[in-house]
Amino acid sequence: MTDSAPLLEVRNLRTEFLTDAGPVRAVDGVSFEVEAGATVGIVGESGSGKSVTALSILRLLAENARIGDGSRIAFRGRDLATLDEDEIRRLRGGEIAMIFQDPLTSLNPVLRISKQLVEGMLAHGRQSQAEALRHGIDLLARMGINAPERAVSGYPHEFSGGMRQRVMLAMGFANNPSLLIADEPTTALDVTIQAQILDLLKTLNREFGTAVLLISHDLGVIANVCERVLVMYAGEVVEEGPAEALLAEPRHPYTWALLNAVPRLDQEPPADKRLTAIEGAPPDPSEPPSGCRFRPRCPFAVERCGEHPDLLPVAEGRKARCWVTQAGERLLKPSTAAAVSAPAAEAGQPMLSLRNVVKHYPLRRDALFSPRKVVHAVDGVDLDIGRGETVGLVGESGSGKSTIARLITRIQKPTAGSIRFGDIDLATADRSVLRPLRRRIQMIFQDPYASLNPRMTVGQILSEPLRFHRLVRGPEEAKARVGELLEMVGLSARAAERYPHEFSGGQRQRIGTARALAVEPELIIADEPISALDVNIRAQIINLFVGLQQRLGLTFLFIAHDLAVVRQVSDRIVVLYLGKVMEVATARDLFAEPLHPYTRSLISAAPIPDVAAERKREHIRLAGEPPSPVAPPSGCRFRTRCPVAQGICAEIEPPLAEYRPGHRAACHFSGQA
Amino acid sequence: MSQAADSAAEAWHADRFGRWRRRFGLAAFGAAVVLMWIAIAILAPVIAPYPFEAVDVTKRLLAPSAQHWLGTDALGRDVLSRLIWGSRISLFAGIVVVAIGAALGVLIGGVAAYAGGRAEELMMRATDLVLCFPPIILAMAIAAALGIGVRNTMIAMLVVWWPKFARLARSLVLVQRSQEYVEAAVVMGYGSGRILFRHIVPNAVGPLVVLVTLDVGQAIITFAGLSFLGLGVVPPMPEWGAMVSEGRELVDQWWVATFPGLAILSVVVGFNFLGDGIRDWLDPKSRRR
Amino acid sequence: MFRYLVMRVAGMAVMALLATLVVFLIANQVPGDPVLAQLGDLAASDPNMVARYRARWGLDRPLSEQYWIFLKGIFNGDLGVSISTQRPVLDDIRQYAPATVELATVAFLLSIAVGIPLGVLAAIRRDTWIDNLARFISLAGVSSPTFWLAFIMLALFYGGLQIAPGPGRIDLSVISPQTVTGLYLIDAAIARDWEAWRNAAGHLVLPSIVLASGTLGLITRTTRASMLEAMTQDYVRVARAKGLRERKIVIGHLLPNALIPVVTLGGLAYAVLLTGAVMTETIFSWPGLGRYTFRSAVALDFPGIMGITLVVAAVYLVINLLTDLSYALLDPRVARERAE
Amino acid sequence: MMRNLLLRLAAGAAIAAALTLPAYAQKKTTLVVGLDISDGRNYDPARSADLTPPLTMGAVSETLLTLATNDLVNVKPSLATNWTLVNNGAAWRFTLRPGVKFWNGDTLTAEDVKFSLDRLVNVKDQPATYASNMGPVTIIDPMTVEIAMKNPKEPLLLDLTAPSFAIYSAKMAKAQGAVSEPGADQNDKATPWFNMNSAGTGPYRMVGWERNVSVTMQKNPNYWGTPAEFERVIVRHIADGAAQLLAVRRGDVDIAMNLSAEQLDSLKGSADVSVIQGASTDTLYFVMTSNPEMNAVLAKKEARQAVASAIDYDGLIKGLVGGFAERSPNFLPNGIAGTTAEQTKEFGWKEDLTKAKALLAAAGVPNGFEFELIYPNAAYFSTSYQLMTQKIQSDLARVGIKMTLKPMDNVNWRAQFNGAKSQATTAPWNSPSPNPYLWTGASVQRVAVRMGWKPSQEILDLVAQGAAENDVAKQKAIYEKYQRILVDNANYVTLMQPIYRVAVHKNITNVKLTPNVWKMELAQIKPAS
Repeated sequence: MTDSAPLLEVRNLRTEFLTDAGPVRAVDGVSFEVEAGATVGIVGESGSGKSVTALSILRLLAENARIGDGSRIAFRGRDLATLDEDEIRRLRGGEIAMIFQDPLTSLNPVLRISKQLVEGMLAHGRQSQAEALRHGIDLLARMGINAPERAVSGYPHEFSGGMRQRVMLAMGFANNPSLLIADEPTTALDVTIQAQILDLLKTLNREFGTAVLLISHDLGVIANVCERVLVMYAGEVVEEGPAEALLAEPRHPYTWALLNAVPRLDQEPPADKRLTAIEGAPPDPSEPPSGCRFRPRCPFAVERCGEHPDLLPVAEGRKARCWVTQAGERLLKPSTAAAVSAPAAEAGQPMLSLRNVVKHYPLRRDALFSPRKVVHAVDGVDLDIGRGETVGLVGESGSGKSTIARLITRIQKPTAGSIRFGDIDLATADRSVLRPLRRRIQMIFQDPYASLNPRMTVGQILSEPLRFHRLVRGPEEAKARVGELLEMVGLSARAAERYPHEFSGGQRQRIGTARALAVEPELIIADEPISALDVNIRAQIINLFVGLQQRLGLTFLFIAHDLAVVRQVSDRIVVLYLGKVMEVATARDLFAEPLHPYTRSLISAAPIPDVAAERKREHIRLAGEPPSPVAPPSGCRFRTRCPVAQGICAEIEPPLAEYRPGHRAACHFSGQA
Repeated sequence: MSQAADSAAEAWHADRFGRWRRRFGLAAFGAAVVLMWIAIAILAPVIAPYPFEAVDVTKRLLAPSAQHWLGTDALGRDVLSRLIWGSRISLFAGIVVVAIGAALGVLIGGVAAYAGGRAEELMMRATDLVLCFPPIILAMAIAAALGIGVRNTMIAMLVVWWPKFARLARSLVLVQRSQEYVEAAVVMGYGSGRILFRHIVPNAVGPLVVLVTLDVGQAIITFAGLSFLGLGVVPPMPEWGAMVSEGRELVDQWWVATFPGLAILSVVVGFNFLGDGIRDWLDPKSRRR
Repeated sequence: MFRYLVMRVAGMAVMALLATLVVFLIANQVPGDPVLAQLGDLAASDPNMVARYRARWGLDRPLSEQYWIFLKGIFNGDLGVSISTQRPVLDDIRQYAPATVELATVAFLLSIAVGIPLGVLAAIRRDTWIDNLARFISLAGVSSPTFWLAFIMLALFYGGLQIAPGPGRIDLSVISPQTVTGLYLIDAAIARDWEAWRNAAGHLVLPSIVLASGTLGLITRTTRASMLEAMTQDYVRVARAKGLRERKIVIGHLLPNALIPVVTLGGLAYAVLLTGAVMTETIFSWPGLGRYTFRSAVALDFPGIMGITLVVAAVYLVINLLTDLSYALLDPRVARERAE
Repeated sequence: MMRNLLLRLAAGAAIAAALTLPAYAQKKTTLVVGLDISDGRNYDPARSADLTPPLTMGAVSETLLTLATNDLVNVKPSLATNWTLVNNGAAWRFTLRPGVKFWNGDTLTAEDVKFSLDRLVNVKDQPATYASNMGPVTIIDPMTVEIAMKNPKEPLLLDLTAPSFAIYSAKMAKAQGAVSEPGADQNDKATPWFNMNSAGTGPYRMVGWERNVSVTMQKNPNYWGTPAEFERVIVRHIADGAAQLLAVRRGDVDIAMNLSAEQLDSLKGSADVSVIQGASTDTLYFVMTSNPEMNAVLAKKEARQAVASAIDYDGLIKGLVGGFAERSPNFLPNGIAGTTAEQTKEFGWKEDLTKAKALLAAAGVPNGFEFELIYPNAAYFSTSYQLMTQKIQSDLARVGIKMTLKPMDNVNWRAQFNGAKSQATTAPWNSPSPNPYLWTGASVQRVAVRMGWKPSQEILDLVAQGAAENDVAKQKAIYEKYQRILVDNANYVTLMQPIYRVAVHKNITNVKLTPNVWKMELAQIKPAS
């Protein structure tokens, strides 16, 4: 081991999976280094090979995976690829720790925290049981867990996601590793919690000197934490460089596309609301295209791209796998239409109007006489949607946003309140009244894999509503209409004969959209329609929605947890917290001057893929986690986490007051944070 | 590509048949056994060497020989012929009981789960009630009350059988009901019947098919068991369980009880392999990536 | 938690009573007459004798009253007197239950002791010979008709190879140990009569294997499936990333999770073993409840059948409850849900 | 191969050493009988009506009169040494054997006799029906009792040989709550004690019964006759014939009583175990209805006769029970009141298909007809009703008679048969004592009702005459006439009268079967020297 050698040096890593369809090469010749104490990020879409790369280092791959000969994973000079099982085991959790995406499933549900915390230390044999436990408690405290002595005797289900990820981090740091591999550590968390965990990661890196290898699909997260970045596409590193420079000026078209496909909180969305999306999807890893693997989707492709490029320096400390930039060309920013003021959707009567809508779910009684507990999912929400308008509904998990979607579509019946659609109150309408309205209100669902009936062909899925609502006469007309619909959402009419499972997530979301459009609705509720999709596909779907809305004059209620996305598509935005509306404003006003402390912290918590901008930005960090909707706090719901809360907040619930036309907020101290 | 990875990949390729065989070989074997028995049952009049009821006490309890491949029973009847004819009853009873039980269970359980509330509660309690009894005893009591015979025994089995399917159907429907495609159907305004039978049931059918297939085997065993205890069939109709019962005390004449038992075993193994195979095939988790 | 238990017990007690009602009604539908079954030909044709018998067993009263008498009896801890054995049903059950409990328990332990390790091994060594062996054993177990398997085992190991003792609980030449619990293994141990113990244990081998065959298969399959399920969970990878040995991962992480469904199944399996031993008991001349039930059913012995039904329902009740409790012990999530 | 498993088993007992126990080495002091005793519900002479308790009851207590092993007509002295008709033939006076002691040493007196017989009547349980002709019992002096008859024209003496008429110690019984006065059906509490003990004068005394496990007897040291040869007798419950076979081969039991014909056949050539046989008075008869509402064709005599002519009796006996059965001409079995197998050959039904076809034509159904036969799902003798009825079914099919089978459990079967709701069935008959009236009376009364048969005055008279006739030869002639009429009517067709066989280990000798209800002379068995 020499001081000059990097802590981790990966050379020509190839990892393949043996499948029935033949071997699939998930990682194909990846090389990089991690210096001691450094922070390195790997970014890419799903299937790019980033997670497999991370897992290959500790050889935690599935049984049917093989690391190819010639791959070298040198850690402090030892090649991990050739260590025997016992030696690599000693490194795991010792010198190299790893944490994973989903803290909910990463902890064993039936074992106490103490056991899970301590076993890693005991396995490396440096501490006695008692010492290990003490050390574990210290670590939990260090990771920001209150009352760690009590926490260790708990079970994982007693902790929230963010807390569990802190526990995971404590486990990772148990043996003072010199390298922490974090595989999408915040993807499953809400944005305010994500900010907390990223801060913690940075602090740990700084204070312990532990190198961090951060895997993420989110450029913002990477920008927030990492000094150096690798961009992966189709199993290869396509670009590598310092984070700041790379994000400011990408030298690979794929990086360029990634950056531009993401709406940015620090920039006004263009007037046409469209994002720069590249067409197509990543290649099938079992049959990578010849030449540059990005070529089929690359807007900058030239003739030479038919040859496979190498990863070569393009600037000081930067490498790219691109003939174009290696030749010194620059990748220009896409031209964007100048920001224009929000379209006036002032028109008098709103199309849909929710007043004091409440939804409580009773929990199962524990015993015959015990009081029924109630989840206050939606607790008195007012909401108006004007004709032709796109309203964004934003909030973290548990805010009640999906429930509102299901109340409007009457998948569920509200406990109280009214939902006026024209002259009819949807909240109390019975089945016969609802049936003709069904056609006019449609919904697009979150999970493209669950929202299409797997036993029906796409044609059946689309023609069933047509026939049911008697919108077509006879099968011929239905078939023609299905073809039209498919083309409208950017699919070929031939797709009608195939089954949903033959399509990718993005394509399925298009099919789901086509189904909603089939009955020619006036209002479409889109419940997190893009959250399950990759960055580029998101951009495609957003563009599809925007295009459809403009073409068909649809009214949209767009539900998402991602502020930037909501801002991109919405005219007005409603911010929800624990079943209550916190703030309502036009998209522009909300970002220009957020009134509610929650809105402000949401905005500040979302990471921006721009290191310089990120550095300059205000950072409000919310403490703790959202309370349980079973027992919401008295007074203002947000007060338990609010940086400006005072005595009054616990006693009096702030009304949703109008501060200027169309801008309302529910806070005693609006705009004062 | 390196040498070792190459050879590993090649080996993987070369063993494609091996993998198919490991995964589906047993299922194929099971299907073959089941089909064989179905063929035997259908062709019984053609392939049985003797009439199943041909009593000849001068030829009783003959050991297997060229004339009687599986020997003769206590009334001198050809065991092979009775075995062949017996396949009709066993297969018929097993398949029909399970088919009707499944249909009934799906109807009751599906509707109860979809309707929820009181209907569901009522159904669950009814199944609880049936599950309170030892199945064999309940079936015996009912069969005794109705009288001996294939139909009555099948009715008794149905009474014992449906709760299992009702509960399964209920849980499957509950799983499907919360799926987004069902919500989409609700939003489309489809009626409950359409949603339940056009959307939910087809998707819940997979696990049901597995259970149905595995259960045919169990139903055949149960029917044979009831026959063994003296319910089931009216003589001289041959039935495997009854044949085992007839041969049970004949320790020296092992062939009388052994072959019908092997017949039951083989057909049940067949159905089990088949069901397991279907399960593996339907369950993506048991497939390799 | 306590409330929950009380609720459960009360609910299931009602269920058990309802079950006796159902049985009572079914049994009364049968065209036979229990009195005629008990009386000889001469006595049966003497109307006085028949009337006396009816009166003695309360069969001359209306159905509702008969059932009411039965219910009243239950609350006094009296299940009535069996028509066919002419003894209190409770005494009969007390006499026959230990044999069944002993057999079922041994069979249950056997299926657990073999099934769980086999299932675990099969899951860890997937697609190897041991997986195939486990598959074979479980399928063969589930697929063999008990009555036939019992016959074959007896013929082969007792008759043919002579390595196993014959039917019954103990050799004819061995004096059975003094009854304390009625379980020969325990009674013999108490009496320090090791000869009787060995003998009784020997007699348990074949019937418990036969009885366990079905549940063994089920437990093996379930263990294997839930192990495979657990192996795909993220926490396994986490444990591996912590540097734990595979053995520790299997025992410390996989098993506690994989065993949860097995416990549910195990409880059910034990209940099935306790109540489903009719065939095995018949062929092995095992003086247990299964045979008693069978005979009561055949003889239309209403008090006997209803007593058994009640006991069986109670067994289900208790085992279900125990299963739930152990479930709660194994799975802290459940414990909390219930306790809150 | 599993062929002849059991034969090899006998030779290879040593292999099983680990789990078996050495056979008795010393001179045998315990006799072990293997028997299915699951039917036994009690061992109280006044209550027991089951099949197996008489074996025990016959060894632990005695009756006033008894029967020799093979003579079912002439009674022999037992506790009574002398008996004469008194009171114009309305009562029997018995002189008791002097010096008879109960096992506890008390001497037998007339009081014990009265107590025992009164209790039998007043407990009003099933055995009371056997005493239907027994009137009041009067003590004349300590060694003399008089038993009146309710109907002097009907016999009594043969009844007194049944184990239900056992004489036991009034003192011992009373101490256990026994009551002999009227009201005993409510007040008597002695049955539980009788289930575990005996109070008789027999060569053994009962010391325990564990239900479905065993009955244990001990030698009675005070026995008045030849003392018993064993210290202990254990009747071991073994339900399974196969298990009994193995046990007797190993010498674990000395006698195996429930072996099937096939199992007994496997003992041929065994050096250790021999098979002995004994006649019985049990019969199995085939019954057909005369009630046209049940079956219009069967109600015709010719049709019933056609059925009777189409049955292959020899095949049934040779094929299904290994030839170990005889056949009586009709309801009365061979051995009772002079009935013999020769009579069967002379005028009983024989297989004759030509005759059957002719009879069918005479009945107006030349192409045959259909009827339903019910039977209990149970074993009979060494075979089962199921096998026998299937055999008969195939026999009848030869002449075009289609007999459909309707199996049911025993309880249903009894209800159907006794309730006269069957077209045809097979039914067993056995009797608590060899009193011929127990057959003849039943045949024209309650069994006739079940078959919808109205007996002619002629046959009713014959039955009454036979019962009153004390001359053996005359009685025989009367009963022959009676049987001929029954044969012609063809309501009853005797199928077989089993010859029982048991396997006896060479450890013991002098095992004798008897056609009496107690089946075996337990007290006479001796250890082999």
